[in-house]
Amino acid sequence: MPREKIDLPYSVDYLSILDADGSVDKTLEPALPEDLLLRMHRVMLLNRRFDERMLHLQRQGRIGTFALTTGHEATFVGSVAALRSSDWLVPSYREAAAILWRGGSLENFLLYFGGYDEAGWVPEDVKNLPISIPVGSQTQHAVGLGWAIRSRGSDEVVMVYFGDGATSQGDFHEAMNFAGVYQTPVVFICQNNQWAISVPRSRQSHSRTLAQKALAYDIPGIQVDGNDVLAVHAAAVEAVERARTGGGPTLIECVTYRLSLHTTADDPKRYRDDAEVAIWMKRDPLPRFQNYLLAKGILTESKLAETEEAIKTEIQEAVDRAETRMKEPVDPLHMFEHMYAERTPALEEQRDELSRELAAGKGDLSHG
Amino acid sequence: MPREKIDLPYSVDYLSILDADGSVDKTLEPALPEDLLLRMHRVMLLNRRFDERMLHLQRQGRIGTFALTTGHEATFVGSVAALRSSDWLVPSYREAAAILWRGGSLENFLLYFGGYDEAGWVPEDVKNLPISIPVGSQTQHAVGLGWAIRSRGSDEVVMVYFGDGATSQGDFHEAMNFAGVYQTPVVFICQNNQWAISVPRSRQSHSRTLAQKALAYDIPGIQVDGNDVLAVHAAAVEAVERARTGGGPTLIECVTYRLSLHTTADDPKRYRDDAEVAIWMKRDPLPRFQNYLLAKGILTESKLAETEEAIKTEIQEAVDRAETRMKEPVDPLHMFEHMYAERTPALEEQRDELSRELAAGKGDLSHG
Amino acid sequence: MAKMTMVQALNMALRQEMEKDDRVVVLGEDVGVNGGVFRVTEGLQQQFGDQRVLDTPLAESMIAGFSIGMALYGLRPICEMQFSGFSYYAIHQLEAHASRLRHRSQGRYSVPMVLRAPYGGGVRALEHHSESREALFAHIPGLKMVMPSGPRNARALLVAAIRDPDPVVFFEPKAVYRAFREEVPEEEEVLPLGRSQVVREGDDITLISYGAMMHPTLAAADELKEKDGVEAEVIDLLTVSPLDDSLFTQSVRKTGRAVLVHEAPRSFGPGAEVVARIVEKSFWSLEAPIRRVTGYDVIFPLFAREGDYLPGAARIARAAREALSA
Amino acid sequence: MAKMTMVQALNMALRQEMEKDDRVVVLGEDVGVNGGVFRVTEGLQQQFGDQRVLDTPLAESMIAGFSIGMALYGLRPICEMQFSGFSYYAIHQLEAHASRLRHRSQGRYSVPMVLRAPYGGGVRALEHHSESREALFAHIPGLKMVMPSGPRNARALLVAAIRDPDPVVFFEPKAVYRAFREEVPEEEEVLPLGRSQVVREGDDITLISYGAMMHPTLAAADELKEKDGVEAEVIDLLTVSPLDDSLFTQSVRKTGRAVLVHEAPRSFGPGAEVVARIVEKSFWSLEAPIRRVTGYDVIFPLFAREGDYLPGAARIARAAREALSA
Ligand SMILES: Cc1ncc(C[n+]2csc(CCOP(=O)(O)OP(=O)(O)O)c2C)c(N)n1
Ligand SMILES: Cc1ncc(C[n+]2csc(CCOP(=O)(O)OP(=O)(O)O)c2C)c(N)n1
Ligand SMILES: [Mg+2]
Ligand SMILES: [Mg+2]
Repeated sequence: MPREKIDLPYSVDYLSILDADGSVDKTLEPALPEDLLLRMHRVMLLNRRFDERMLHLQRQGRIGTFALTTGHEATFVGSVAALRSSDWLVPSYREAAAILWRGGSLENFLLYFGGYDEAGWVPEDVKNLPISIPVGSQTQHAVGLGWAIRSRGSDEVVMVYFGDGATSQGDFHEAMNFAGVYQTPVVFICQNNQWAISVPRSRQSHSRTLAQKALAYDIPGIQVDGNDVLAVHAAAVEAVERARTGGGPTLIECVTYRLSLHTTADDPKRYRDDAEVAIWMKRDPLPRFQNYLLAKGILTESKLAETEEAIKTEIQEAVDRAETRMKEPVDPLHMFEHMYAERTPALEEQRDELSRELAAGKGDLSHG
Repeated sequence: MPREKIDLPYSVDYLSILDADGSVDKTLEPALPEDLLLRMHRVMLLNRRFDERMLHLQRQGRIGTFALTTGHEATFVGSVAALRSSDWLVPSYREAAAILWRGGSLENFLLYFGGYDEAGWVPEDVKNLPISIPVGSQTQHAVGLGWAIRSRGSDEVVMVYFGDGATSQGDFHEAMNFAGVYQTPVVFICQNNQWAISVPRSRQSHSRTLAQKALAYDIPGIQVDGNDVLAVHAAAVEAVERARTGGGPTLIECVTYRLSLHTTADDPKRYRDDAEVAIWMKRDPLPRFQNYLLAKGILTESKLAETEEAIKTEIQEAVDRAETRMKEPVDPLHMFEHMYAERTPALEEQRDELSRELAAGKGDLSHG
Repeated sequence: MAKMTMVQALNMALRQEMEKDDRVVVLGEDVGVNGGVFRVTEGLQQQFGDQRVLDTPLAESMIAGFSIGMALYGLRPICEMQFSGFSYYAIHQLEAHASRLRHRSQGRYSVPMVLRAPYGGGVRALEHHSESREALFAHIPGLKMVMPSGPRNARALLVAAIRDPDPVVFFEPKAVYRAFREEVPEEEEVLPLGRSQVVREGDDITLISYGAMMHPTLAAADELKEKDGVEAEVIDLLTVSPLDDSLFTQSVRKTGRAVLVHEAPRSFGPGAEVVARIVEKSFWSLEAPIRRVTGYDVIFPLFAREGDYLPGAARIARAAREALSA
Repeated sequence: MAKMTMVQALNMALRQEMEKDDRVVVLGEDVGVNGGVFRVTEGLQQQFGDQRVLDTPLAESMIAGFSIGMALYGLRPICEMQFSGFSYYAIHQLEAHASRLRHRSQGRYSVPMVLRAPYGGGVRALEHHSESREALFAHIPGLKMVMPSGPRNARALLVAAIRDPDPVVFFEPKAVYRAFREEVPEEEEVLPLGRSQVVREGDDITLISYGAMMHPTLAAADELKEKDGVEAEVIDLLTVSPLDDSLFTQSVRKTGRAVLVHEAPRSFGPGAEVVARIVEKSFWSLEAPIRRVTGYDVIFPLFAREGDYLPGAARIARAAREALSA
């Protein structure tokens, strides 16, 4: 009949390998193949340049709203690089880098954010879910996929992405709890970029770390420097391995920063200080990783310039293709596709109705 | 650039004061006034006897489905006794004992479970919310009340009840998170009765305790022996005091057991062993507390018999009043009351329609 | 053919589909060891094990979201909401994902899941246990909303729902669960989704309903025949959405008169859509206003008054007489 | 009187009510420091402080559930769903509690809260940011569902919603937010909830709409007048539920013809209820089928096709001509 501490053997680690200058902790430095390191770097750079170009296109009115990813490259690339192509990627709306890593096409991004439903298509051989906008909701699908995988005796792993804000959603809690109960092979990547639009991390939850939320479900949780691609990768490899071998889910909190806008509709000057941004600029994951690669001689200044050039061309070609496509006429009737495996009678009737409308009035492009 | 443990100074205590025989831990024994102890005992006993009587009435078809509370008396009475009448009680559907403590009428219970909406009424001077059936949802209202209290500078406290199953709901997570962020004066009482209908606690969450879920929100969490009314009371007094003095929310996990049916529609033989029930029977909170009171001389065998007798009469009178009432004709048009502050035109029309129907056909009592 | 209650017929559908297709998985609160609070899933976990029949933690949104993930992988999850009154916890998962993933992925993915839930009044239940809010799901493009009325069609529709490549919400009338038995063939029987049925022919007036309300509607038709010599044509929608308007609009072209019956609240209820379709497609045949006999726009009353809330045969017959004498 | 956009008019309503009544509290995601993603709450936190204007964590169900608790205590919470497309996360709190607590407690408690949300298409938005699913809320007894169409009525209706003793869902047409300015008086102006308005008189046909769709509807009325010499009566519902059917059923008794316009999907949409009420109350005056010009039963398309999805003036005018020539 006592008052005593319950023995809860929990703890949360913090992992960091590269510092802000790109100096490395030798004891923790992973032995990664050069081509992997170079590919990581290339996708990070491609993502950064593409983000800049998309912003430009949006400002010119050539595409619509999208979520910027500058600053998150290490988080996304470090983690996704731990997956096999037979594994599953469940994104939210900010993981361009992870999607590019798995072969996502720049042109498709442009068309999707240019307002074309067609570009939501996912190639048959790529095990990505489409992007998911309702914050937190996709974590549940990841756990369902994970359960299905285990029930089929497969060793696939699911990696699901979400932000710091998403941890406040009930859907996230329920997903974590099921993942614990069913020990599903799911790696939860929380990209804590310090902001949920204008709400800072400190006001999102009273908890000191987001990683510790794993303790509520008896799931391993770890916090990593999300601007350190080696640390993210190391944590992800460990978690993916655990998941693949029946060890269940892991929550990885990647501490990073949204260096740019939330989306193109956002104006961060309204809610955060330039000084804070300046601090995080110094922790930019891209130069940090470049410095490391340069120091190791894996990358050279001239190779870097070449890569920049190749990326520029790649992006320009994608923009050209997308813009050509966007000049072609749109088939309005396409909206009736893919609603069900077979169109219902009401959809047939409404499709005919729209055909008649189009014939009668060439569409009603103004509605106001 | 290390891998190191984050210093998270969390722990969860377990508290127990009375053992299963009613022997007390002298160092922890609270100095509670005799009349309080006797009142606690009386309400626990009243609740037990009333539960038995309601079950009987339900089996005879005289009332409908209700949730049984036998075995939970210490959890509910120990906690609610820590409140002032100016504090708020936010129940789920199993807290008859807590509602009785605050003056709830037996007759109203009978009428409510007899199918009368009228009995949902809460007296103006009682700060209870009505019972809430959707599992977990009421935790959110408690936090809203708590915020409102603080915003008005009042020192009221909110106590909200829910089960072990409710901790799996997203609504619970969101409520805990807001409670942490806004430091609202809310005491979360999780009555962990080991079962959510047929789902055992161990399959509800992979976490070892439910109390540790508080750590995800940086809220104090404690686990108590929920069959020990003194322990529950001590933990509740501490939490209420913290809440009242600006210290924010607390999660109290009361480890108890549902000795009877989930509701009258349930058959526990389908999913749990008699052996398990037998173990928990030995931990029954009522004899345990009685033994303590007898041992201390606060209660005597003859006083106990008197109390039993008085309770029997009280219940019988309530049953008689309720049954008299249930024999009176029901006004069907009452269903149009209390929908909005003012009836809408459609409701007026539909009310007239039902009047006409009643006149034409004396109501359609059969629908199948 | 055995005589079965709806609960038994649904159980048979689940069992047979699970035997035929090992991708079929049943999940929900208390569906396993306990066999479901209404026993619809009774014996399934014993037969198929706990990898095919899952007792889940208590979280409706997750039960739906989890099923979506399973379905994306190629399984055929059938999840249960213990009562339809708690299915709104999951509606964002249905609205934002189940109904959209085929379209969002432009055909790459689909979500062949079934969300089962008992609905409706008449069983002396607690608050939240008697509602009929099918309209909320019927209005969401990309979902299907099915509501059987008897043991035999329940079984045949559930089989179709399980095999359907798209998400189906399947509301089961709990008032019918054990109300009567019907012959249900042991061999496979499938009723296509999206097709209504004429269950009684007649030339004088069209009565349209579905689910539990089919029974007072049929009783009203009998009463009209006996007392008034009126031949009512009775149509069972079976699927609420996509709504099959072919039979009832055709019937109204013959009868000129219609009464629509459901227990959902009237305003913005499913009946309004039926009225709108009749107006769109059979306007010129209409000889009287279409009457809606429905639940009222109130909180479903506790059971002392549920008999007054629910449409009954007498109320339906009176509405029909009014339509006939208009 | 100043000329204002709808955003400014709504902001004024909030500010003035907060000044008058210190129980009024504004809460939601990004409503404080950021002033709301559409700036409807701009400047409020500066003026009233963070105890009156709360930036909440990201959790829609809780934003609603938290507001319910505040309202039960006697505050007047106005919570924002950043987009109506995310309000379904909160619908169980509205269905199970906000709409029922007055009834459940038999009048002891009430839930005087407002749930604001921008809705509708036409602003080149991402998925989930263009839908119009008011029917889901309109069908829930105990809630009110209000949808203004212009700056002036938006302000006057929001004031009424805030003062209303019951829960109000308030959908704001984001396509109208900054589309035009209107004179809005500085002094108090309140439009009662549950009352529609005739915004243009005419004898030939009745056009019924609400929210953003009022504008193509009015444009269609102009076109009909200019090109066809047809005088359309145009009715703005303003409140979708409780639906005021008095003006439109009366109008149809005069015109005999009606067209109903909304951007929500057609099937089981709000328009069906309007049709049903006309049939119930003005059947004998109807001279042609009522036409519904609405969104289609599809996922709201991304912006390359939203102009084809949304009803426009030409489509509405064509439907009116068909009704006139029937
Ligand atoms: C359920 C839901 N609510 C609101 C939104 C609007 N919204 C889009 S992103 C966002 C902030 C998300 O923050 P976080 O989870 O930290 O992710 P981040 O955008 O920072 O990557 C909000 C509120 C949404 N998309 N979904
Ligand atoms: C949201 C919701 N889902 C399902 C139910 C049906 N139901 C009623 S009680 C219950 C189990 C609740 O278990 P727990 O939270 O442990 O509380 P207990 O009943 O054991 O006190 C369930 C599933 C409900 N009332 N609400
Ligand atoms: Mg963020
Ligand atoms: Mg329990």
